[in-house]
Amino acid sequence: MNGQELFGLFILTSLLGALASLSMGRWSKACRVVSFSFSTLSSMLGLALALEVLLGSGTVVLTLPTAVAGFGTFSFVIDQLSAFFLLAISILGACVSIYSLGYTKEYEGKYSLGTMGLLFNTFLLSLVLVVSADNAILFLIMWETMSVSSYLLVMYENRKQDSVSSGLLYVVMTHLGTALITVAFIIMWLNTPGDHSFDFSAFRELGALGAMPELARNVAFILLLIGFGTKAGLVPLHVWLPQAHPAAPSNISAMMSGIMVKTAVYMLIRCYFDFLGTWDTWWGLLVLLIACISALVGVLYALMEEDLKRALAYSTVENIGIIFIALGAAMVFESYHLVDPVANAHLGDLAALALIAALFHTLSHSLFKGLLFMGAGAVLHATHTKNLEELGGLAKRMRWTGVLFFIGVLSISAIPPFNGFVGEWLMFQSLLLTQNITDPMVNLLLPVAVAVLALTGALAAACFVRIFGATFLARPRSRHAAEAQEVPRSMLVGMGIAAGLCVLTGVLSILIVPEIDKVTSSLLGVSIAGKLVNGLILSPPAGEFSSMSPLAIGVLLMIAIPASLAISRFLGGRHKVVTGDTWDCGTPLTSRTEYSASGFSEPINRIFKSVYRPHIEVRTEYTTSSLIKRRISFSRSIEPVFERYLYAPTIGLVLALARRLGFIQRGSIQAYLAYIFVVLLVLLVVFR
Amino acid sequence: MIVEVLQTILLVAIAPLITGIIRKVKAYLQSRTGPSILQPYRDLRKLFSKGSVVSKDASWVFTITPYVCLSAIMVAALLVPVIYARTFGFVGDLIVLIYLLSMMRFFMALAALDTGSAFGGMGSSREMYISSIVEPTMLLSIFAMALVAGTTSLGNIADGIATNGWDLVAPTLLLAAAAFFIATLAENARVPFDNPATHLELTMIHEAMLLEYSGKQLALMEISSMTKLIIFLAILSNVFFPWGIATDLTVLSLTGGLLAFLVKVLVLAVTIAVIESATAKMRLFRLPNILTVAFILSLLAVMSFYILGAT
Amino acid sequence: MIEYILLIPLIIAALCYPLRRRALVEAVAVAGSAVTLIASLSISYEVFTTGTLDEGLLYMDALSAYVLLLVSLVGLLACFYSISYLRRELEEGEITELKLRNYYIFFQLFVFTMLLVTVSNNLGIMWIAIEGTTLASAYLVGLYDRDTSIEAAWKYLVICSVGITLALLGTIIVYASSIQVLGEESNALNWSTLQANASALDPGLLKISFIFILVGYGTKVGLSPMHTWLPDAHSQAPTPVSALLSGVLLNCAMYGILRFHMIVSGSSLGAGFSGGLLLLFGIISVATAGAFIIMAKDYKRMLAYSSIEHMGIIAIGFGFGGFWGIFGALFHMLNHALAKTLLFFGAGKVLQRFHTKDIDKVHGLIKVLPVTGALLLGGGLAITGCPPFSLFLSEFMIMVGGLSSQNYLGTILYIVLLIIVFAAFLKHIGGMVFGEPLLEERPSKERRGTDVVMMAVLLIAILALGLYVPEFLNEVLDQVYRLFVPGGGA
Amino acid sequence: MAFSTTTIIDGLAAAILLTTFIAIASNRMFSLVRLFALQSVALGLLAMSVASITGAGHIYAVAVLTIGIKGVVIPWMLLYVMDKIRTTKEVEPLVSIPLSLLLCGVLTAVAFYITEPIIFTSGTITTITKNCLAISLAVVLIGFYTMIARKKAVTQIMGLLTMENGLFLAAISVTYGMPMIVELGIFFDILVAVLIMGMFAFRINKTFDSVDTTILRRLHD
Repeated sequence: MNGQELFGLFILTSLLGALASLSMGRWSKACRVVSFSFSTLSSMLGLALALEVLLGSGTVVLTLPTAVAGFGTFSFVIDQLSAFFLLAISILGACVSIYSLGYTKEYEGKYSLGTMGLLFNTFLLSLVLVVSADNAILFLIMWETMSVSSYLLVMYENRKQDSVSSGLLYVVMTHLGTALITVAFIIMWLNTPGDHSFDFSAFRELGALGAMPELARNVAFILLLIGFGTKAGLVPLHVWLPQAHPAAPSNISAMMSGIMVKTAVYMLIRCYFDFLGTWDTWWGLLVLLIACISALVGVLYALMEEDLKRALAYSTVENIGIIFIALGAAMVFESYHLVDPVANAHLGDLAALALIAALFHTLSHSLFKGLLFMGAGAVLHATHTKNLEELGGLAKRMRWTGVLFFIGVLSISAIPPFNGFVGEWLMFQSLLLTQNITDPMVNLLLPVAVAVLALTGALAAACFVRIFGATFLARPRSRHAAEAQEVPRSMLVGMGIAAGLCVLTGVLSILIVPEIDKVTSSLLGVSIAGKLVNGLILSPPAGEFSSMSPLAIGVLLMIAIPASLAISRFLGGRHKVVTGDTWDCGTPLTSRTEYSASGFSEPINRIFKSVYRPHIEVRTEYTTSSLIKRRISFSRSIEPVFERYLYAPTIGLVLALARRLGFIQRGSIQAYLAYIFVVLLVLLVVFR
Repeated sequence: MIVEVLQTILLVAIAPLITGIIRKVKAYLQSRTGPSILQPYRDLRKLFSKGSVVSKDASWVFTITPYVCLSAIMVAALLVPVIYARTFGFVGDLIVLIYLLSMMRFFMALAALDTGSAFGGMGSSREMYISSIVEPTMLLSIFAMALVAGTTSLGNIADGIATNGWDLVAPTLLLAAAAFFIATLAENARVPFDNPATHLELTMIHEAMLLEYSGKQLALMEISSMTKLIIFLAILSNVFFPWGIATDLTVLSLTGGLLAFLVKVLVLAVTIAVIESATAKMRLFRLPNILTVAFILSLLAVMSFYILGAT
Repeated sequence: MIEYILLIPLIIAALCYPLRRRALVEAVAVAGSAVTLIASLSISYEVFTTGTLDEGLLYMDALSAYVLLLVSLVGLLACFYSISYLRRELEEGEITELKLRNYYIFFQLFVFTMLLVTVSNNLGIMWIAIEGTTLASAYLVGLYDRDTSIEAAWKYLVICSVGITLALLGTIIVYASSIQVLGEESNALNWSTLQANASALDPGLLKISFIFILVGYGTKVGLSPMHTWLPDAHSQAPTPVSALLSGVLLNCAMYGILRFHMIVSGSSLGAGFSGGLLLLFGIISVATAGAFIIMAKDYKRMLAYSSIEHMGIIAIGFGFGGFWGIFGALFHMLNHALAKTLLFFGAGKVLQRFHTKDIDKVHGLIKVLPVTGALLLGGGLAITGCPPFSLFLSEFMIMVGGLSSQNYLGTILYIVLLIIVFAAFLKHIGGMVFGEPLLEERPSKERRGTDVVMMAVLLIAILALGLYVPEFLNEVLDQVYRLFVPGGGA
Repeated sequence: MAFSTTTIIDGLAAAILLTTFIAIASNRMFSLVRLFALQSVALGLLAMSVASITGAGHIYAVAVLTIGIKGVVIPWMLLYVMDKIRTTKEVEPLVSIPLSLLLCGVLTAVAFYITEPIIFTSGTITTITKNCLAISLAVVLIGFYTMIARKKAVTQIMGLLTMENGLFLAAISVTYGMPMIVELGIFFDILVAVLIMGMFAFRINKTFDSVDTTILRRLHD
């Protein structure tokens, strides 16, 4: 089967899946099985398609009839970059589909599973079509199809007021982004040579120096950054993310966080590297700056969050920031490389390295964040709560979920040799090899990015210790958690595949990096695979700078752990392990004496007080005597800075204006006539 | 190859000794006799021969943590130059080292939470809080050296700096070394950040995390901690001040390297002991002040490299 | 030839009058509307293939044919929807049998006047026809014997009559300028003649006349701040009539403005003057409508404001001009007509189920009326310009038109306002479709009659148009566009 | 001859404006109707004068129609409506009469200001009656103003009719009248409009027990 047929088959399967779910909506169980079997199947097809393009060469093209003459050719093209994202989509799509088989069971009888199947299949299809669209308008259509289907999925539990308002915020933000992207595309269209065209092939010609006026280029850059930044969740455009992800069903959160936000990364890479060309250094620096802020803000808020899924969502903001750090670095390097490709050849290599790091982390993040959200879903499924303060002790009750979630936690905390670590390592390398940039200011700014990356990594580790600890360890803090049971097998299988891949892509990154290099070399024209990979070792391109072998680390750890086990057996002989109570200083321990999630993050709250601006309220109720307290209640809330100081005033302004304008429709016909009268007179007098 | 393995074994082997020496010096400064410098070895032997008590609330995380910690620290030890400026560089560089240490801390913090004891939670929380600033400090300060040497492989840094001499490094090195030294104290739970000798419930950090461990498991955790300390000292002495380290494989230079290493580590151990005796533990919430100073120092170290235009 | 199409609704109206049986009246009315549509199709086909049809007072070119088709298409849909809707109203005792018959009669008269607007060549007759639309529909707006319907009808009548009167003054001034050129001939008021001789007309007079026309017909179009009658009339009229008012009446009035716009653009004033005014009022309309959509409490009124918004968008498109602006605006006329019809049909079903127009009292449609709820949500997304619905394409084209004509400020305002409207509209629709229904529970199944099918067809149509615009439609729009290029354009 | 006829025309135009002003000043409903009838008759006479100059036959017909419909039929209908709904005899203006008069004076000036370039500068309009354009616009504006400043439904209808009269004057003055078919259509429309409005005035009276339109404020946002 060739690529084109495969692509066609993929689209067909998805559509069939959508229609089949819709038509079988009456039989919940069958519908559940059918819709997610279809999506699994289509993901597999997508995977095959992606591998065909990635491993082979050339592209797969599928052309549709154009909507309107003048819109160019509506075609889908899967080139290396598209195929890479297709790969990520398909892998996660398959995992989540399998997972959903079990997960959606709880919706039976509550919400329509036909709708879920319809939307899920559509969503999956639109994700793929977004990364393969080869025409600006087609892209916009697919982009919004993706947004709308995900919006409806966020609102799936539609009788909850929470979902409805979160969904609204999400769709409005994403619409705002789309509007800006649209404007950017039109600006680019206006500058395409000859008879303007919306085809991406025409957009590619904008990359030459001077193909676009300076102002238009810069405006397009900014608009694209804001537009796609909204979807990606860059601070301060991230506000929808921590609302929408928790509100959505967990399988959807996994897809949204894992892959949907990455489509913005995809398109920014395409726009900047493929279309516009990163000629200006300040572009990259700006991206870097915003990325640093995003990474820090994301992780800081994740640390304070008491809602498991919301914490994960903030962590997505952080990881998007990390990806954009690499992206920004790549843009900075490439700007020097473009200007003088010969003298700055090594910076071209570095750009490639940074871009590889960005893509690698994109893939890793889609895997582990997908896994974590699926895990959160499993927790939710078993306990019906996602409040960290009500969880705990699940590692014993949900053994496999615990193990799989733990792998996700290790990956996201960049523990070697998991994939999260490999991505960060590549990023550090690319940022550290910058000595040869001639501009001292740039040289000064890059270490700051290194510092941010390091700080973020450390905070993220703290964050995930807290999340895992509060959810899975110690004693259950509520009855729900105490009565939790292991989730159905299909959910475990879905998570298991993702977890396995987290390990494999880390340990075997040596095999993956060359493939990503093919992707980046198709964009930058520089291949560094030969310099990067020697046998088992990843080493950055600049000569003997350093090297690292995740495989070796993995093997060493695999040797060391049994070895230490053996040594401890050997030393001192066998001894009994006794089970007893935790040391309680004489007063029996209950779950209320455990360290709570808020308690855990309290010290960090103190350091970053100026960011969080915490508001603490202690209320004391007394009995008849003012000396004896009946109860003390304590509440801590952190100030939602962006919501309060950026969004609320904007919305408030619009509302106030609207209310002001409301006076014109007061019901008096005399007043209505007077408006016409005044307008007429003014126009006549002005234009007489 | 053999030398690399041997120096790692040496590193691990003398780890308890260094702890013993620090304790002895402290005792001396406090006008006590103090236990023998070999006391840590005896403690470990004793612990190994004892059974363990595991909390009924603990899960598998608690059980595997000692082994994981030890393994991580052992792999980390492979990467550190001790007497010879070559290590298993292909396995990983300084970033791997830092992240291996982070792995160890990660597991310890989780294990501490696992038992449901308030002390464990407290220790875990505080540990992560301190490390959130210490880790970037470590990373940046070694990066400064990496930039100077043009490599992030620890062995190569040592090699490069040892061969090139003072003029190469002066300001960057001093700033970075100062930052790293503060980080060393913080990471290894030394005064003024923590008191390794205390079990006073409200002040302990590191010990609070180990509170529920007993017997063999405790022994493993102790070895890990001691090894961690010596790794830091080794980095301080061989990455920041690598003079004397063997850069080739002759017996003479190896012996010289060994002696230089022992002397440097000894000096550092005594310094730590003196600091611990001379200063008081700081209040928990004043720690960020000094940690931030260290962080800024390390950032300055990296920046000064560019500002001063060294290549 | 053209007059037949006008005769059909008149004959149907006359036929309905003596009929006593309800079913018969309905059958005749629907059949009549269907015949009207078929006739319009055939005659439009002729126009599109041969160019123009000139029959003296009646004249058709592509633009007439396009609007004619819109009128008869939405007319048929609304007529069909009326059957089930009014039967329900009859059951509930809201109207009498007599009123029901009169309803169909006036409905057909209303359609007749709108058809006349599109096919008349003489600007005076066009004026008469537009005034006729007000008179014919005033009865429909005030169909119910409620105080609010009477109030709405009165306001509608008075405000639109005043507007129309001003438009007549504009027409007179154009006539004054044309007889200077053409002499006092009977065709001096024919727009086909005027457009051909536009360059000879006095620009000063044209300016004044266009202001009168814009304010006058603009009242009928619902351009802000002359729009004030619109929300009242739309919310009080029976729902099929609201659909007809929103979907095509406004387009007809817009058609009136466009004829003058074409004449003025052809004169020495160029497209800048009239286009600029259209742009200005378009933006004011979108802004005003946006503000009221934000504050909306009554969903039918909200839909009415949305019509104001979309008329503003169409005006903006023509104001921007250029291929994309005009093409987009024309396409938007069709899209808006379809989407708004869908929404009003849905709103009618909601109204009959919940007996309230209060947005805050309607929740959980998706549970109470699953299909209607889903279609309403789809319509809501469509009307706010979400891809993959066709309104996105037309709004997108207008945006392209704005940027290519270098109206940067206008385009920015246009986009910002669209986003605000999007947010506000979806907030309300979302609140209605989702949530926990507050209904005092009388669980009854959703009636899934032909009206639901019609809504589904409409939604599929706008979805399909959003993905692919058929060749013939493309061709038609292109033909219409070429009329706007001064000198007939090639 | 020409001199005297234009004098007559100007005089009649002035009379029309005058009746409009008197209508503003009057506060009795019946006198309003009578003034309107008077105004329509003056308009018809003016049309006849124009016809006598230009010799256009259809203007005579229009003039007769004006006198017949606007001068007789419509006033009669209005009186009938007023009688039926037994409204109070006062006009009940929203704006006091002196202020209204002042404003209408301003409006007349504005009308002149607006039409001045058309009448004098551009020279495109060559009719002998073009000077009446300013007056006709003034009548339109004042009629419009009446609708804004009066409360009763019937007075609003009369404001609209006054506007129509102004329009008619404009048509006569700048074009010697519209084509016949258009004129007929317009007359028909006006008649139907008045009929329908009258009907609604009845219904308003029935429903609200008043024809005061300021109480029509149920519908608002």
